[in-house]
Amino acid sequence: MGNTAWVLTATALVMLMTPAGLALFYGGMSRSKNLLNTIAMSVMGYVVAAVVWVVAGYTLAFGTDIGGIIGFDSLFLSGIKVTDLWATGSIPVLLFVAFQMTFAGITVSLASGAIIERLKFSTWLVFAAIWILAVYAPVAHWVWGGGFLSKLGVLDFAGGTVVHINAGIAGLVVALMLGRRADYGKAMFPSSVTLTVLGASMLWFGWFGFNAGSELAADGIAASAFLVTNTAAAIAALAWMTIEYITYKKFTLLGIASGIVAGLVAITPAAGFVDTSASLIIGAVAGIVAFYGVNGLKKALKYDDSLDAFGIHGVAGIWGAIATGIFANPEVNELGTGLLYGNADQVMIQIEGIIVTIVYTAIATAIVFKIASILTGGARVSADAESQGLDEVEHGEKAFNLR
Amino acid sequence: MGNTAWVLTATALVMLMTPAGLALFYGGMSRSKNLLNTIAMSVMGYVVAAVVWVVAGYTLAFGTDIGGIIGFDSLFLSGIKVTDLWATGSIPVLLFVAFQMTFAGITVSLASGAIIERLKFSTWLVFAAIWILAVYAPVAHWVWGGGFLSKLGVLDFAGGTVVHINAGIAGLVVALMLGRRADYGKAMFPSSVTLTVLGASMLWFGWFGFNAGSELAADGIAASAFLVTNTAAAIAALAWMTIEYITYKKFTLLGIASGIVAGLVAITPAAGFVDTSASLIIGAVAGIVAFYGVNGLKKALKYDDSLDAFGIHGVAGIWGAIATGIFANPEVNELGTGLLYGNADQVMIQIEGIIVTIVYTAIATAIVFKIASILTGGARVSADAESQGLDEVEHGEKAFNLR
Amino acid sequence: MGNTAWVLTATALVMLMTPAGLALFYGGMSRSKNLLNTIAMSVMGYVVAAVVWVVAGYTLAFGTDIGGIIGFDSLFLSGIKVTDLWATGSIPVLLFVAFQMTFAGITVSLASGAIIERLKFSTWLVFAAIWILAVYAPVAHWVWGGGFLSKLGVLDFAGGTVVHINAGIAGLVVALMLGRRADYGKAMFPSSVTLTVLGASMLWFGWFGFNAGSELAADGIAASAFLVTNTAAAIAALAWMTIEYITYKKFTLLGIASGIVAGLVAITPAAGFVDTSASLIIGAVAGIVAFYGVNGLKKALKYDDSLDAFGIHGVAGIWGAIATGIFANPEVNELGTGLLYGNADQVMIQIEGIIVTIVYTAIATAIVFKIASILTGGARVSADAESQGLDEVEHGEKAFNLR
Amino acid sequence: MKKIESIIKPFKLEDVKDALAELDITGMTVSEVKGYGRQQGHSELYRGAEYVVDFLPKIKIEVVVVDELVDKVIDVIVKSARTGKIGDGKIFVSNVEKSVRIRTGELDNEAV
Amino acid sequence: MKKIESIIKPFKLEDVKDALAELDITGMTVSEVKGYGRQQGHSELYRGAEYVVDFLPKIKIEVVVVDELVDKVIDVIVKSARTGKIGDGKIFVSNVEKSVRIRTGELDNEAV
Amino acid sequence: MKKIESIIKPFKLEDVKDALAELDITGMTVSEVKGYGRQQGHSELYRGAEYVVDFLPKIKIEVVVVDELVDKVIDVIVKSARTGKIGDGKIFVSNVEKSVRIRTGELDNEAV
Ligand SMILES: Nc1ncnc2c1ncn2[C@@H]1O[C@H](COP(=O)(O)OP(=O)(O)O)[C@@H](O)[C@H]1O
Ligand SMILES: Nc1ncnc2c1ncn2[C@@H]1O[C@H](COP(=O)(O)OP(=O)(O)O)[C@@H](O)[C@H]1O
Ligand SMILES: Nc1ncnc2c1ncn2[C@@H]1O[C@H](COP(=O)(O)OP(=O)(O)O)[C@@H](O)[C@H]1O
Repeated sequence: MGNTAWVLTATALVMLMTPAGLALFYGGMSRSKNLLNTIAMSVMGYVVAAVVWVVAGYTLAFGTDIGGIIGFDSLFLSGIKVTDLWATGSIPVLLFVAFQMTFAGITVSLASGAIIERLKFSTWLVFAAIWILAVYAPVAHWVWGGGFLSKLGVLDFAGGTVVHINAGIAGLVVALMLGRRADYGKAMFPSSVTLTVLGASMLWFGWFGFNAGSELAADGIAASAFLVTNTAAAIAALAWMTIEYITYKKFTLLGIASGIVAGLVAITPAAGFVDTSASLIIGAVAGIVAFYGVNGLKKALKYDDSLDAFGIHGVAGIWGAIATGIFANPEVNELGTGLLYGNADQVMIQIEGIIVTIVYTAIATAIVFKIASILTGGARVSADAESQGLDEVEHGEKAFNLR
Repeated sequence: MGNTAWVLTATALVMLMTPAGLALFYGGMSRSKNLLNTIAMSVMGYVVAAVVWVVAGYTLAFGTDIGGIIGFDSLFLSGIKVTDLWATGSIPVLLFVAFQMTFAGITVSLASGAIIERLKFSTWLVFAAIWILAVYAPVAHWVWGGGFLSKLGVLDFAGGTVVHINAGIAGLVVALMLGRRADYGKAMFPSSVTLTVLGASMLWFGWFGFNAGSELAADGIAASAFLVTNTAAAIAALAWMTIEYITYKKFTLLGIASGIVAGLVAITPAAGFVDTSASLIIGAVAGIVAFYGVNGLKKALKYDDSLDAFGIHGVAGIWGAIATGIFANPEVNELGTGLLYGNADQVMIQIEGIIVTIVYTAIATAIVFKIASILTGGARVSADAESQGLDEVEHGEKAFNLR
Repeated sequence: MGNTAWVLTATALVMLMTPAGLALFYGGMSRSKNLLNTIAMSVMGYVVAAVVWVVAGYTLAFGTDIGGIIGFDSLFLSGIKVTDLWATGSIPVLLFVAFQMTFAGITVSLASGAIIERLKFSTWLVFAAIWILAVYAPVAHWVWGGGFLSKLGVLDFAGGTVVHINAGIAGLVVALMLGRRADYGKAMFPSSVTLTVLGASMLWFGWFGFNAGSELAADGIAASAFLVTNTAAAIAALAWMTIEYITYKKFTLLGIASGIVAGLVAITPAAGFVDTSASLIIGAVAGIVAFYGVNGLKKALKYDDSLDAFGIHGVAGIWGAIATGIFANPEVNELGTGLLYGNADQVMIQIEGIIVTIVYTAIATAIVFKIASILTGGARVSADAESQGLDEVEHGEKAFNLR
Repeated sequence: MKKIESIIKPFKLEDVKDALAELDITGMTVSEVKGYGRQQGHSELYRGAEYVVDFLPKIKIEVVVVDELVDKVIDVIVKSARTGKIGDGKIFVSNVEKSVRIRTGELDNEAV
Repeated sequence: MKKIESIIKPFKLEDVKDALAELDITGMTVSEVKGYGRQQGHSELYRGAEYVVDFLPKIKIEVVVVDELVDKVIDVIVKSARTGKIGDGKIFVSNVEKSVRIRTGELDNEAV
Repeated sequence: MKKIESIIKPFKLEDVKDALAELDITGMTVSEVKGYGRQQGHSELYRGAEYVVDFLPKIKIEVVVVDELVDKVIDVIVKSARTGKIGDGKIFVSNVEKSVRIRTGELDNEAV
């Protein structure tokens, strides 16, 4: 009952992350003429996932394993009783369904950050629906649903691979297929850094549900996951802020918010496995590598990952997955032993997991996006629409009408 | 203890719905010159309810039953000990008091949506205080406090009748008594769809406390209520968005936000009684009927239910109450059996509950509003004040002062 | 497990208070050219505290007591196991660490309200780090960590002395040292009362975690603390609004929001000790004294406590600490008996606690601020920077770029 | 050509625009301004201090017309913008020496 | 001196500014305005009603120059602001009798 | 009548308004504009790129006065708006042919 109480709460917290936290974090970074469209991608990513998940997504990810590749029991959750319990944590299975739904929802919405300000909204809706089934559900199955990566021993406490690498790669692939925005390279000021910071704070809040909730129990490991989540986010913000200050002599709020998120991403796979000291290192490195992911990599390669879905989630997610292999401390959680505690293999296993995910996600996302694009008569809005802004063209609305 | 943990959380979640979620949802839809006034109605609706509830509201609703009509034990909660437990869920009675307070608070605030931009603030304060005691408390008593509707067998898991129909009808009645805004029919653009969407997301978040918290326990039924709440909200958003797209060729965020709320309203009475598949139907229908409630009914009858308190909460609330009679599945919760499971009477009982509530609320609200109006020297602001905006006239403030 | 579930939740709630609730509450009151800077002080106050706390703050506050003055076990939380339990509530020690961290974070951030729009950001960062160790940790130790004030019998359920008086005095001292803003006395309109009200609502929401979480258990006392928190906030809002209406004939939202916060502050030390009726008195008085703290005291003495950190937190905090000594009801909680229940000494003990805190905080804060000021080459920005606004000068960003 | 610049109350914009449209005026440019005049500003409260805000929101309409239309346009604006209460605003007329339509390069009377 | 007032499409501002800078124009003043003209406004939806918004966002650039520069400046603005689509905007020229640089008190041609 | 248009630094608005009020100027119209001039813009950061923002916030004050007052008004504005630092702004004077007070229909000198 205590476990159920906590996971009910955690599910609500994770839910808030997408249509509120991420929507504001991303929305505030878009230009004001695309603010609502950017928010709409997060909101509807969650909405589409919520429906698709109960229809088929859950059973593909967590149904009875078929050859390590996919799961299946039945559509529409039929057969699950109110009294059924999930083995871990003995929480109601229906609660596990809801908890996992919120992860699917945020993952697809995270990817939207790479492709804002130029994608047709209808394409997004179709893409999101298919992607949950064809990309998210299998990867979740491999790592968490008893699939082959879990058998291999990949450690992913709360979704470094399943959520962040997955979303980062998907975003990057779609950004490359969709091409750059017409104004790429020009000054495109964020509509509201205020909203972005508020979004980041709400993400941080929700992330306690994400990471400490993934224990599915209200116990010491959940408490430890909670604390390291907080610590990693904080030190990553400090790290990003410091390195940016050294580079540009300003303490940008966008940098602080981005650092927070980078730290949260990196600690995600490690949350239930590492101790506080490790979290300080994981977070600090996350702030730095993501800073270069955004400031170096993207500039060098000139793709238009508009809000750095890959630069932050992909890059810090990869670092976090590897770091889990290094720092996993069996005194924290006997299920994970990393390099530092004598298990050198774990790092290689983690890397395998990363590579498998990258390869599969990249290919499958490309196919899904192509299909979505064909089904909706082309994925990109017209040049005129892009210049007018998608709020007006796609939604017929304005973000703010202040006197 | 697990139950108490969950209901503590749920109470906090429901509290957030009113001064944050609803305040932004409604505030964002008002014109910028009335943004603060609209927010103030939600905030002070909650504040007034919080005080009135502990003084007398709670005991009227949940005190010892007097003839099925009203309850009473004592004022100021005197006599309730810290160690007293409420039978359902064995949670502290004081926690039950707090949980129920948040329901009273949101109900009166919901009604404010029908009457914004023209009501005197002093009238609102007086109206809210009396309405909680004279309308909300009795209806809550009838359905949840052991009154005659509960004896009749009306099913209302989390407040379809007590909260949404009640608020929708109250709003409609006051809107009719108060008359239309001077600019009725002209273009009145929402100050910020951004804030409205944020508000809707926070409402969704809080609604998990509302619906899953109403089980008063951290168990399988709470988990089921949580999941169907999520599903109904999502599919209602899709339904509203789709039908609006077909009609106007735009995916409005206001439509998406409204659909979310309509789905949440409709699933409220059914939450602990129905399964996932039923929630998909309940939500989808809710999105459609509320769309017509807002786009058809209101236009046809030409009342000025400014933010559609009746169009959404009234209409979707009635649908939800009936749907509970249709879809209540005894495998989910043995306390409710609907038409589809062989209990044809339940629908009629639900309709009786709806009619009783509508009739009582309409009459009693009219009287309460008349009294409030007299006590404050007339309910409507002057034409000049209406044109200047209530933020300046009533509050002496501006919502935003951005460079 | 139920206790752990609740304290996990409570910790998340308190966390939200600082980088979201307080950041918006304060940010909305600053001028738009300093909106981001004001937010950044809250966000980074929390961030710095999160790191400093696990490194050394926790052990200074809650490590093994050394002569009633300070605690110490070890740096970096080393030695705390995942399975270790904290005696009260039997929650994991690591969870207690996290819960207490959120208190440190909000305390230092609260102080920032006194000194916005003129402080160098680097000074703030350094100040925050040292202040947590040199001021917050000792005071927390004295009252909650087994130090001499707790031995004396000072009652402080959730932080009236440790958090609010402490922050209020620190803010006042730094405001005096830093001097007034150049525009002091001129009209300086808040950038967004909307954001301030949203922030106040989020603070209220989080405060349930603050006050009811401080019980460290999901029991009747937590429920009671929850309810009185709600009641005190509501009646304080009504009190402030009413007295302001009488004075100025306007119902300001800023007044309502300030009243809410004043009520929450005053009930904080009393939350687990008093009954509902007492909470109505404590809240109502809080609204009134804080109104005069802001409207009378500050005007009379002409210091520039910009957002009234002292006027609200200091003044209402002192009232709350005394009120705890008056109203503590042994039927609510056997650990506290106040004047009204025959223990006249308690009021004197409370006053001793207040005086000790004021004296120590004032002196130590002055020293810490002087050090921070020297380390960063002066604490105050240039007159030009102050006139241009700190968002541009310190952060190179704008809060809003709306078309 | 003359430029007719009118400062009016914000809520009168629609009326003035409609009235001008009836005159077949097909172009105008509008901006949000703040006016200081005989009409007294309102006061705003901030944390227990009351500040008079001298400047009131107004709308400026600029319309350039051929000389013959000037009197008619003034007349129409005065009628449609008047409430009779203080603060209704002013109209100022000045000379325009040259007009160009950017799209076509058309000049002067062709371009207004 | 003449004041050249141009109403242009917002996304053309950078181009026009750069083009003027090449002419060694070192000062200009820009404001956000709303234009009503032949170019039709878009419609916005609100709760199931569709409202046509007649006014479109435009940018007004004001630049005061010595008489000799007028034609050149007009030419440059027309070239850099033109898209060829309706709504490109207009240029109006009027006479300025006096200019003062506040900082130095310099007058007229020295001050533009 | 003449229109005196001044571009000034935003934080000088109150001073200029007060100075004009002392001259018994009872009307003026103010707008927020962006200025491009010798004063260099600041730079803003966005995700690791630094963009120079050429346009600085300025305030435009328009006041129409009878001819006799022009020099006095200019004088007062220059004095009250000057900081001596670059970017203080400019004043431009132009002719106004006609004024109308909308409320009363009063004309010209009666109407300013
Ligand atoms: N001399 C002036 N120069 C520029 N604008 C003026 C002048 N006089 C008035 N205005 C504008 O006209 C508006 C209305 O003027 P006001 O004196 O308030 O009312 P009324 O015109 O009805 O007497 C002012 O708010 C201001 O914007
Ligand atoms: N007579 C006029 N007076 C003032 N502004 C005008 C006038 N005519 C046009 N404008 C401005 O020029 C803009 C463009 O004009 P429009 O008729 O839409 O396109 P075009 O100039 O390409 O024919 C309008 O939006 C308006 O701001
Ligand atoms: N020729 C001009 N036409 C229109 N506005 C101008 C002109 N020159 C300057 N301005 C305005 O005056 C402001 C101040 O000019 P600037 O050159 O920066 O400083 P200063 O006037 O002190 O030399 C500019 O930002 C611009 O708004």
